[in-house]
Amino acid sequence: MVEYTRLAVDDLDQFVFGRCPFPLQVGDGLKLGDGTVYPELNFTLPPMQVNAATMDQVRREYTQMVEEACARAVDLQVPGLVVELELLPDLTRQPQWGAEVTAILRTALDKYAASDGLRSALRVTPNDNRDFVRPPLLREGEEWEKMVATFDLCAEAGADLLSIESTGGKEVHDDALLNGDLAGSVFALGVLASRDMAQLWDLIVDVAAKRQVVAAGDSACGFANTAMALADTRHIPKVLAALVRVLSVPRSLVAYERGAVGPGKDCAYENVYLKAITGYPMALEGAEAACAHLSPVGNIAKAVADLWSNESVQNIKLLGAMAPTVSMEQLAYATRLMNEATRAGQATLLRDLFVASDTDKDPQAYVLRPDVALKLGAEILAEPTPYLRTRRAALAGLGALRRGEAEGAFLLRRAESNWLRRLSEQAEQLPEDEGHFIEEMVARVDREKVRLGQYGLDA
Amino acid sequence: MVEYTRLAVDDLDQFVFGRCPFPLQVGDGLKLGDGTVYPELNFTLPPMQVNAATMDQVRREYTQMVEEACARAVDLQVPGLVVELELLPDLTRQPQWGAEVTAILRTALDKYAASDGLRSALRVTPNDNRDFVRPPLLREGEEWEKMVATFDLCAEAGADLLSIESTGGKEVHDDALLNGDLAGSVFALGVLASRDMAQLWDLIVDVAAKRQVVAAGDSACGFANTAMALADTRHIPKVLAALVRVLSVPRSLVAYERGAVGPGKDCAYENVYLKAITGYPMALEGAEAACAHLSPVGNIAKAVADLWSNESVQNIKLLGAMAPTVSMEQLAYATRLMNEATRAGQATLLRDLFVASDTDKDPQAYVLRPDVALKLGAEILAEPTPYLRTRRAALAGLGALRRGEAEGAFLLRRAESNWLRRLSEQAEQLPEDEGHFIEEMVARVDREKVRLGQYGLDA
Amino acid sequence: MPVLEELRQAVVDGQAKAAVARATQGLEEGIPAEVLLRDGLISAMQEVGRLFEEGEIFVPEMLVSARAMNATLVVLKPLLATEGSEARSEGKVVIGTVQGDLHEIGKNLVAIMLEGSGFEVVDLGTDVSPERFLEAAEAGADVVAMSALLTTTMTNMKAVVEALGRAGLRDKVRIIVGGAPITDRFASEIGADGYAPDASKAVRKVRELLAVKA
Amino acid sequence: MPVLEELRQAVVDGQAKAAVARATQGLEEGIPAEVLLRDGLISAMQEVGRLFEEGEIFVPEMLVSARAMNATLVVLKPLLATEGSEARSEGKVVIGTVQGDLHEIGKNLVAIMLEGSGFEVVDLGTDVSPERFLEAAEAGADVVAMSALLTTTMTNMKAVVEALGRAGLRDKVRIIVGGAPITDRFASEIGADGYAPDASKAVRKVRELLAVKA
Ligand SMILES: [Zn+2]
Ligand SMILES: [Zn+2]
Ligand SMILES: [Zn+2]
Repeated sequence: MVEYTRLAVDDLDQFVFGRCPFPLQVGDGLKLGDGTVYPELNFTLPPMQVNAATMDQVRREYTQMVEEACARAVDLQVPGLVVELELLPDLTRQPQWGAEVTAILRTALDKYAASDGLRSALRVTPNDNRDFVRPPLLREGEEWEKMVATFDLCAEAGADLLSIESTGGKEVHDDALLNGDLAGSVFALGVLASRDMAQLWDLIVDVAAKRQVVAAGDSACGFANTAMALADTRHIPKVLAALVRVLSVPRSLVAYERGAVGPGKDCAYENVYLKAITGYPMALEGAEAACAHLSPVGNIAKAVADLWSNESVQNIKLLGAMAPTVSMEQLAYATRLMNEATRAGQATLLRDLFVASDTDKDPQAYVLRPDVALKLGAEILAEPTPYLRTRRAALAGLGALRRGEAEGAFLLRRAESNWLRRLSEQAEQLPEDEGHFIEEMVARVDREKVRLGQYGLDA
Repeated sequence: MVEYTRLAVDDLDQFVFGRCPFPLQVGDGLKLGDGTVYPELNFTLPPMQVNAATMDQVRREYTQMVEEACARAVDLQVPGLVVELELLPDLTRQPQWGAEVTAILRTALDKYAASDGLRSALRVTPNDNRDFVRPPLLREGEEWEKMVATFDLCAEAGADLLSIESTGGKEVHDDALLNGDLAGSVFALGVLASRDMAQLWDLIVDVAAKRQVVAAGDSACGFANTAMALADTRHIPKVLAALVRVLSVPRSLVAYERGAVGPGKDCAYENVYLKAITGYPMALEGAEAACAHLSPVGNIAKAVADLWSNESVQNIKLLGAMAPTVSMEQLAYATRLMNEATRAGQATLLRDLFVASDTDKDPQAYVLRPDVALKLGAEILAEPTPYLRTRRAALAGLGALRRGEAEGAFLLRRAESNWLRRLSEQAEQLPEDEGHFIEEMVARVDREKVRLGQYGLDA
Repeated sequence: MPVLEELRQAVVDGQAKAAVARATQGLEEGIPAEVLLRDGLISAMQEVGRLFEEGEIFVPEMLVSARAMNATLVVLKPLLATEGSEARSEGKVVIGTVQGDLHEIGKNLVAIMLEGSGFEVVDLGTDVSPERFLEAAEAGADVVAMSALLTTTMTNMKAVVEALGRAGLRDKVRIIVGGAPITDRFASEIGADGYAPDASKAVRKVRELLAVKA
Repeated sequence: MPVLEELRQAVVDGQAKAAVARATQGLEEGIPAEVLLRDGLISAMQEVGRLFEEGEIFVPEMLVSARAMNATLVVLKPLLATEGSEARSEGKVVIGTVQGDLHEIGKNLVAIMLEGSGFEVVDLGTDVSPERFLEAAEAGADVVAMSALLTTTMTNMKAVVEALGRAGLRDKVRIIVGGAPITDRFASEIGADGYAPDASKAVRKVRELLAVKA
């Protein structure tokens, strides 16, 4: 296990898009984090069923998406490209189908490399199907076995990078979010999810080693992006969503502790922290991912991105082109600007404009501020275990939010301010002793929703 | 008639997004060109018919589009917003329908102004239906009368700005483009289109004065954007498309000579020149308009924009939201960055990054370089008439392109280089005497495609 | 402050113990259970809904209020005439994510908001087959609500609409759909009665559909 | 250089006068008109197509070559056997933008590319009613090609497909559609045979459809 005890980046001047302490060579000669930000393009099927009868159409859709997007990437002279295939549940459940689609993308990328010198890498992200069983079965059963097979077959079929948006602990976190229950959230992320990820990522790292591909990283999407979406519709407070983002850092770090080396998954906004901690290149997403989800962090997420992603878009026609090709073009321009700034020696200035343009409008942007991330990241690493780090993330994160509000770094509505206070009170109750905390939480979780034994807690 | 004989902006340091010599107060207190770049959002119907039977659905679609987009604009705290309604042919042909949709948007904008303080303005752009008759009838007949009525009724129904993408001369220009015929292009733009616009804009300016709204500006869309689209698919040379952009400047200037005061239409990339010439605020579009059309100028078009537009998007669902709302968010972030740069005193630096990121990749970006536009704009203004200005645009534009190529400012494929030479040879043949030129061209245009009498050339 | 107003405030504040105490006190003072229900609990939940709409509170506060109401109902229920008890429900809604879809938090929110607004909710959970939707509808429902977050599962909504049709239930239940890829237009295409883009609007839509039906 | 090769090169270079002169010379030298057609003109236009595909030339050059070919054909035609003359056409395509749509340049390009590739093209222009498409198809056509640039006119394509069906022509003609809002999927939905995203692909698609038909 890799132990992270201090930040790999602690100088704000070195904390910028396109550059990281440990650049990573992936795929077809792309060097990530070595001075250039590359687009990461993701796409998905239009409304249709996925089954044996429609697989021909599925193949045609993916072929069209990758071909047209690559052609546009060449037209726009992108310096390189990562394509991500987020496998749908049905394409994970039938590992050979997932592998087939992987092979389709592989073939297209190889073709454009040969014909136009387009440098690229292919990330494949199987769907975490384990919660098709309720309560989720994490390490046994058909869904688990199929998912494991999918990693292996897709790596064999041409994936360069393996990722997942793992959901262990989400079965507890969802309720915690809706109840504004900080302890529940800390338990889900700092105990359950972290324990699940340790085992899951050992496996992914093994597959990657066996197939000689890259174990890239995970995303707390089901936790922190769920919170962001709920905050966006005013179902939960923005300060809670901002806090959950910080809480997700120790959880997502587990992938790197077990051997992942980046690039972290696009939708993991906690990657801002993980880049500082690990020094690996990270994918992020924002304004150009509005096709997939609206967000309050469209510009600031660019601040330290090494890959810049559209998150996902269906293969439907917009007036200009099919939607994936439209995304390709938008990512090309967004990354062009960043790379031009680097070339001009103005990367940190552009970074600061990205940051300043969002940060005063939402606490969720505030916690992504590079300086805030460096400070909180260091505090988190001062603790030894995922639980204690998550607890520290809560205490330090709330402290930062309170200071930010006090300094007028952002404005909060009264209802939000109230929640900042209430969450702070809840955080004070988090015990320092992990054993005590687990005992407390085990006593009050809903056993109909979670199998604690799967996390090694029941036995 | 307003005579433009010298540039309103001739200092490169003053030629930047969000700022112009003659800021314009429009709509609900928006001051354009006074330091802030605002989003201009445009949207259109999803696949459906427009007729009496579907008008209810049409109303629902527009209501949904404007309501959801405004709500997102408020969430993202945009400093203001221009909404553009480009009327479809059917909504221009039935002026009362166009007016009805105008009223729907007006009502929504007023509502958000009252409830959330959202400052806004409404641009209405009737469709130029005159070429439903072939050859086009420019100043008579039902299409003409309906179009005139549409301007008036929409101004009455709540439009703040009136625009059009007029097509006079396009019936000759299309063939000129496909034949790489420079003289034909110059005739279409410098003679036919310029003559048509003079009359058409006298009328629009009158309507605007009567209804106390703003006569905003025209676009050479049917000429120069057609060329850009043809170049993008390699049907015509990029150098030709770049040149046609410059050729379109004297034509689109005519609107301002007849009394338009901006903001110029989004899709008129010639607005870079028109801003320098007139000093009025201008709309532009690029990366965030990829939904409507791909382009090689996604970043550079931001350099001097006062409004930043998505051009158009259908009301279809993307995963994040309906497509117009997705555009709203993307425009909000793009303009946030520009406005943050202005606040930080770094506007020209950001402008230069936008410029440098595109300009070496395509001659069409090169002719949008602010310094190139200032230089060519001044040369164009040194001539007295639209024809002579268009001829000068050809000579000076080709000179600039040749110099650019020689200096390595951009790279051209061999086939492109050949065309740059051939176009230069053609340009040398353009006579200084407008009478001679018209005589020559009248003798060779296809009378089945154009009614020269409509341009006062036959009588 | 009269006990009724205190009861109401206790529910708004999510003070379950206080609410039960005030309801008990009200009964002792001779206030009919029906009045405590109507002017105490229901009125409180309407206020909670208003506060949520205005951004003064969030879902966590709504849930606490709902729990206070439910705790109080335990005390009142035995004393309510059957009729009054039924009047408590605005209608019965069967809800779930469609087959193949695990994205449940939006669905959960809709369920919470519906319950808070006085509807009886039967939550079938995630990955629900057409058969299970049908079974639940046959057991009695005014509305069937479905959600899908994937372009590849949204098409499964149609199978549910068709199953309800084949079972002759289509006139008896209203069908409402939602989720990231869903639109009004898609709802009409598959023969659903309505679409809602978020949880609050879902409640409004269900109200509207049941008013039309009634 | 033999005269045949000179003829071919003259057409590739778009030198109409030279092409006519070389063809005349070839006839004088006793080369059969059919050979001049096949190895001179058709071969030249194939080379032009290749150069275009490879980005060596653009549409203006194609048009000049097409004009050189047409000028030469005037000389050759009287000497060609009827059969040979007909073999010159790869098929007959009726083309137009649909009712309500004025956006013609894409349509014009397709027409140009089809003609350059040896198809006979009947261009109905813009804003073409279903009746006019039908009339033209009844007069004899292998392919009907339609374009639409607006979301509000694309739906008019279906009326044309249906009109052809009602007239019993649906088996006799292939239908191809294109334009900014059009997709493969839309083409199948309205019952067209194919879709092409741009002019070059349109030619390929027409070829493909006629091969299938044959
Ligand atoms: Zn995600
Ligand atoms: Zn993702
Ligand atoms: Zn336009």
